[in-house]
Amino acid sequence: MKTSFSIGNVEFKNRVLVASGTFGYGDEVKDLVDVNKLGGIVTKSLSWKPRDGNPPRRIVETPSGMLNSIGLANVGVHAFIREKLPYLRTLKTKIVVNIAASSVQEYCDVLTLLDTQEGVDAYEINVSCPNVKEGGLNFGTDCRMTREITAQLRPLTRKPLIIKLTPNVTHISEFARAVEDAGADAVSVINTLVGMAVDVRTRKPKLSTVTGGLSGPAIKPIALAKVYEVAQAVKIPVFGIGGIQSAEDAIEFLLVGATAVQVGTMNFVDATASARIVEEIREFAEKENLDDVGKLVGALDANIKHSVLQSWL
Amino acid sequence: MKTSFSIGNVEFKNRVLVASGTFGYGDEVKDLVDVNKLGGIVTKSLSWKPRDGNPPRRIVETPSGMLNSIGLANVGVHAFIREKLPYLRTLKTKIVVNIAASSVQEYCDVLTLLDTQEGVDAYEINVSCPNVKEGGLNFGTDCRMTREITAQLRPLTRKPLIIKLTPNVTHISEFARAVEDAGADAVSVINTLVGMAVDVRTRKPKLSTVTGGLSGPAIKPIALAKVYEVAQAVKIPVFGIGGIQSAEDAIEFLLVGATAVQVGTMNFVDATASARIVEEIREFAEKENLDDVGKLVGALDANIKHSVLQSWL
Amino acid sequence: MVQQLVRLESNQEIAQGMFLMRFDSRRIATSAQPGQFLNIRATQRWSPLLLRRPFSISRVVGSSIELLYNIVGKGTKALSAQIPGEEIDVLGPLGIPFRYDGLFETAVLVAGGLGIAPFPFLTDFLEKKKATIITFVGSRSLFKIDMLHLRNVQYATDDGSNGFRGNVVESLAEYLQEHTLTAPKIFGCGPTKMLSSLSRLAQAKELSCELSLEGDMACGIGICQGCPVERSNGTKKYALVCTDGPTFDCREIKLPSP
Amino acid sequence: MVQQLVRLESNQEIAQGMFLMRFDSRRIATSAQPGQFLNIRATQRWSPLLLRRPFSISRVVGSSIELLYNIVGKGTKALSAQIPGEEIDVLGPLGIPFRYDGLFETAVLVAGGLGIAPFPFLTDFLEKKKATIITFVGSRSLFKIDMLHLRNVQYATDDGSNGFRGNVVESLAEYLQEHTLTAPKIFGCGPTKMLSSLSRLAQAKELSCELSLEGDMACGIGICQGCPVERSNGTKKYALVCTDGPTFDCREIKLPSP
Ligand SMILES: Cc1cc2nc3c(=O)[nH]c(=O)nc-3n(C[C@H](O)[C@H](O)[C@H](O)COP(=O)(O)OP(=O)(O)OC[C@H]3O[C@@H](n4cnc5c(N)ncnc54)[C@H](O)[C@@H]3O)c2cc1C
Ligand SMILES: Cc1cc2nc3c(=O)[nH]c(=O)nc-3n(C[C@H](O)[C@H](O)[C@H](O)COP(=O)(O)OP(=O)(O)OC[C@H]3O[C@@H](n4cnc5c(N)ncnc54)[C@H](O)[C@@H]3O)c2cc1C
Ligand SMILES: Cc1cc2nc3c(=O)[nH]c(=O)nc-3n(C[C@H](O)[C@H](O)[C@H](O)COP(=O)(O)O)c2cc1C
Ligand SMILES: Cc1cc2nc3c(=O)[nH]c(=O)nc-3n(C[C@H](O)[C@H](O)[C@H](O)COP(=O)(O)O)c2cc1C
Ligand code: FES
Ligand code: FES
Repeated sequence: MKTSFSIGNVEFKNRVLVASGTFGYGDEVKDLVDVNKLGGIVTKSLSWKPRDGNPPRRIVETPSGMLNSIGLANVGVHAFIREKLPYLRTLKTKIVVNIAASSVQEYCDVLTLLDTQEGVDAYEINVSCPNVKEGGLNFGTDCRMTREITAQLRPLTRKPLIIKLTPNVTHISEFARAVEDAGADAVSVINTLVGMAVDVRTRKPKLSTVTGGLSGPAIKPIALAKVYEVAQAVKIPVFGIGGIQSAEDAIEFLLVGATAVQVGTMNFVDATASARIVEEIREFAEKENLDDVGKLVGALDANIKHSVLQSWL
Repeated sequence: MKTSFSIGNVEFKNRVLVASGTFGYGDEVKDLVDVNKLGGIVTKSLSWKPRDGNPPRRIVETPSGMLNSIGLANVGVHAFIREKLPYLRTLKTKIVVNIAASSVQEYCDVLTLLDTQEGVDAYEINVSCPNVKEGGLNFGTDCRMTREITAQLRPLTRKPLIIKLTPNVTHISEFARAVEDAGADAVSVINTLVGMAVDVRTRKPKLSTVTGGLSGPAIKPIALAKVYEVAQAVKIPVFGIGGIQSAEDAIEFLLVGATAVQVGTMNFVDATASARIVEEIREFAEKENLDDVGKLVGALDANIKHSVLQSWL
Repeated sequence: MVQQLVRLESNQEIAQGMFLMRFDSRRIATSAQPGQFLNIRATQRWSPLLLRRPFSISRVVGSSIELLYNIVGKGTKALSAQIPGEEIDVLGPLGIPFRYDGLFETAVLVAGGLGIAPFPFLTDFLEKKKATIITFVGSRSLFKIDMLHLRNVQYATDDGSNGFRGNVVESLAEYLQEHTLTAPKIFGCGPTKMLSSLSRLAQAKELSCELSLEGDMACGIGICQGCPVERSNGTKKYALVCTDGPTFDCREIKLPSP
Repeated sequence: MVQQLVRLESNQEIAQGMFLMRFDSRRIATSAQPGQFLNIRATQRWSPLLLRRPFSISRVVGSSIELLYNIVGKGTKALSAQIPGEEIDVLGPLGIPFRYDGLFETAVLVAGGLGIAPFPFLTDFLEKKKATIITFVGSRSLFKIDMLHLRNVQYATDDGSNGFRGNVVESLAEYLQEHTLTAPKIFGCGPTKMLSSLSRLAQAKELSCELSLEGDMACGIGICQGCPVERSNGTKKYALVCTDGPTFDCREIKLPSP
């Protein structure tokens, strides 16, 4: 059974990675799970300087989901290289370093520094960040800026450049096409959806930042539709992300066109889930008499003529 | 305790309505619940001709939510006037007729015909419909078209004109501002989110139309954030909709700025829920020593300076 | 139609994966008719699940209601975990019952798998009407349903381990070749595929036949439009399984061909 | 740290809304230290709920673990419905235990409400170390905790129905006025408001004081960054309750003022 896939000349041993911000830097869970079973680890977003993150409260549970407002708390790229990378380097799985920044220059600086380091296999760019120059407006909801970031980063590395798109836009496929055009090697779809929750007794928002990012099983149907839309629109690989709890969930993403998936929130509930999903996808493919898990990718049997009806919900 | 509110010269007895497509035409549930307890009934979307709706499968349950692809199956405006309106007219609650169409002309025709009828208190315009002229693209994701529909309908009636916005856009507040500007009396926020689900064994989409609309508790955090965004942007009243299961949920919507709420999917689970929510909101307001439920509207105690952080999820 | 919380009297696995649930509800017991269904939530175990699940009324005994169900997914799993004394939330009786027009003398009940669910109730009713009853039950393999209130059962199993080897519609077809029934009417319940071939058999033989359909439901009471089945004719393309059915004359509806 | 399914031995309401849960886990029992916690899911009842919930290890008896909890929301409600024989999913032991530096002779345990949870385990430990123990317990009204393994309990109730009338920190303050303790160290656990005033009292009196904090947690193991508490000094603004705590020296952290 072939389980691996490649992006550029980086070969991932299987199609299940863990999503940024949901697996720390890989060392926290090593007692619980053999992280070498994973297709890859996407690190927490790194910025140039360490970030404290937002004041509490940062986490709210919602029906089948959670809101978070971590504020990209991270150790910063220098401490990452000093303290985290040495351990990550010892692992037999691919390390995708996720980058977050508040200016195009900062994205470039972080990537350039990382590119001098051994042990970084690929980059994932988080564009759901405030553009400080434009008064904090989100880079990721501006197609021109998203393309610009990609275009600026592209020449700085020969390693795979993955752009992680936000779902909080009307036509996510426009963004995917723009970054494909600007030289991205892959896209990750989706980051969290903007949401909020209110404490009716205190009349205050439950999160210190009023709104936060919704993740977990609740968003899976939305994520699947976004991945399907993107996979139809671009030729580059798509990482499917959003609410994956089981191998069945992961396979849904593969079928609609994801080349691989990332498991996020579920890691908090059960850090062993991702490794189990790796195994169960292989078993599923065996039962279906496939010789390559990749044969599931894009294998959706959809009757396209119905797609116009989608608007008549 | 004052529970009522008005839009134009239409007074709703309380702030809890039932959402379009989730309560039929009011007659199906009369054995279970006293519909006169409700603030209002929004009818299923009506088009000029009857619509058969989409082929099965139309319903899929998802974690804390459901996908639907009904296809706006409805009896058509003529049969509505003949068969449904006479019963609705006997009710002591407000009747908001929801209109769906595939051209601006059709919206105008349906509204013009309804406006000759007694028993229609207000209109809610569903813009999540395919624009047949533009190849089935959704009216509601095009700000210019959404404004155009509003502007064309405005002069045709003196009754309240409520535009129901789709959440599947980047900045919903732009749409709210556009329709306010074009003369809408209120907006309803939100309609369903685009989502999908796949049967991994057959490899087919579970819904006949591939994608459908996600509703239910899963979407409540998203709906709240959209309502909050809209309520900050416009002066006209906002109907808050999305995943309301309890009085507490409804009050969250009021606090973020909804003038009233609509209960949707929960009616399928428990047709008595909406009337109970009416009662429980009153009890909550009493406990808080308010003399008017309206004092909850927009009473969120939010620290605005944090809002810039929202992008740093 | 009522919506009420009822307390379970029993909820037992009576055969492989098949459960019989019983609770008391005088209001449902006095108004229910064979072929109708209830829309149910297992309040103490359900919460991840949003929607109710529809189940045929399997039998009414005094003021007790019995349901018969298989574990097929999360809802039925949750239902099976509910223990006596716990509550479930019940809405019903719903839907159009099997029609009794007095024009038939032999009732031919045809069940695929859990399609037997509504037949104990129908059997009680037909016995009172003094109809002759013959019941065809199909299943994948050996299947013990002695404790169910059925009459004159003819088994069919895919593997031949019990009765006829083959599916239940083939078993009925063979029976009809070999026997002449007086004024028969067929009542069918089971998977859509099986109903579809039963419908073709009945129409080929010009036998009166009513089917009880399944469908994905959100509300069960006609407000969501979630449960369409294609009509054979008329101006409206679809009927609703929940309020126009679940029972239909087989000529009224167009099932997807198997 | 282990993640395992354990079968409940008991799960009983021992006082108004307060439950004591017990299960067997040699692996946790042999490695746990007072002040540590477990992150738990009630597998058979949890499904609507996504995240685990953190609970202090209340006592270790042989290879059995005891937890003490109040019903405050959906998770604790689901936990309370879990019956002996059913499984729960347990992750732990987690967090930094209470520090025992051997520098104190009198341990002053101060609990607000369910803040007593970690103290039976701590009491067992301190008794082995031959420390003198005095336990201050505050609650809204009369509150019977005789069955819990605590020593030398001084009650405070808001309504004066049991012991001191007022909150537990006021009760401690009065006690400290009237008594002189030899080499005391305070261990506090309870609502943030109470810990905040306890912290101010300890710092005013220059008493060594450790607090066990609560916080909204997603993972419990330092990967989500969901559980910050403000540090008093140093370059990093926040500590994580789950991995830097839940126990902190009261001078290390800045609690929101009450
Ligand atoms: C009018 C009516 C009467 C019924 N009576 C009975 C009965 O007496 N006993 C009984 O065991 N079952 C009966 N059913 C079917 C029963 O409703 C489903 O088995 C149940 O809803 C499955 O719920 P679940 O959560 O366990 O499965 P889910 O997790 O919802 O689904 C599991 C699998 O079952 C399929 N499925 C789900 N719902 C249905 C459905 N309604 N029909 C066919 N396949 C479905 C899904 O596609 C999926 O493959 C009836 C259905 C209807 C419409
Ligand atoms: C390290 C640690 C140890 C704990 N030990 C115990 C213990 O031994 N016994 C015990 O009963 N409880 C303990 N708690 C608190 C316990 O985790 C919460 O009561 C529980 O998570 C509530 O879950 P729920 O689903 O019932 O409530 P939810 O439905 O999640 O919340 C209900 C209400 O409780 C509040 N709440 C939720 N979680 C917390 C929390 N972590 N802290 C404070 N308020 C909260 C919410 O804001 C809400 O108002 C501990 C918490 C931590 C962090
Ligand atoms: C607590 C938390 C922290 C996250 N941090 C990051 C981050 O630093 N960078 C990033 O690109 N995505 C981050 N994400 C988003 C996830 O990587 C993922 O895209 C999203 O949660 C959807 O997947 P899920 O539903 O499986 O969690 C975070 C998500 C959560 C829940
Ligand atoms: C089955 C179903 C049918 C619906 N039909 C309509 C409709 O005809 N017109 C409309 O404007 N909205 C329709 N809606 C959307 C609801 O009115 C509501 O906006 C949405 O479901 C979100 O609210 P909820 O989460 O409370 O269900 C429908 C929703 C569902 C679930
Ligand atoms: S189930 Fe809702 S209309 Fe039939
Ligand atoms: S709970 Fe996840 S970091 Fe503390």
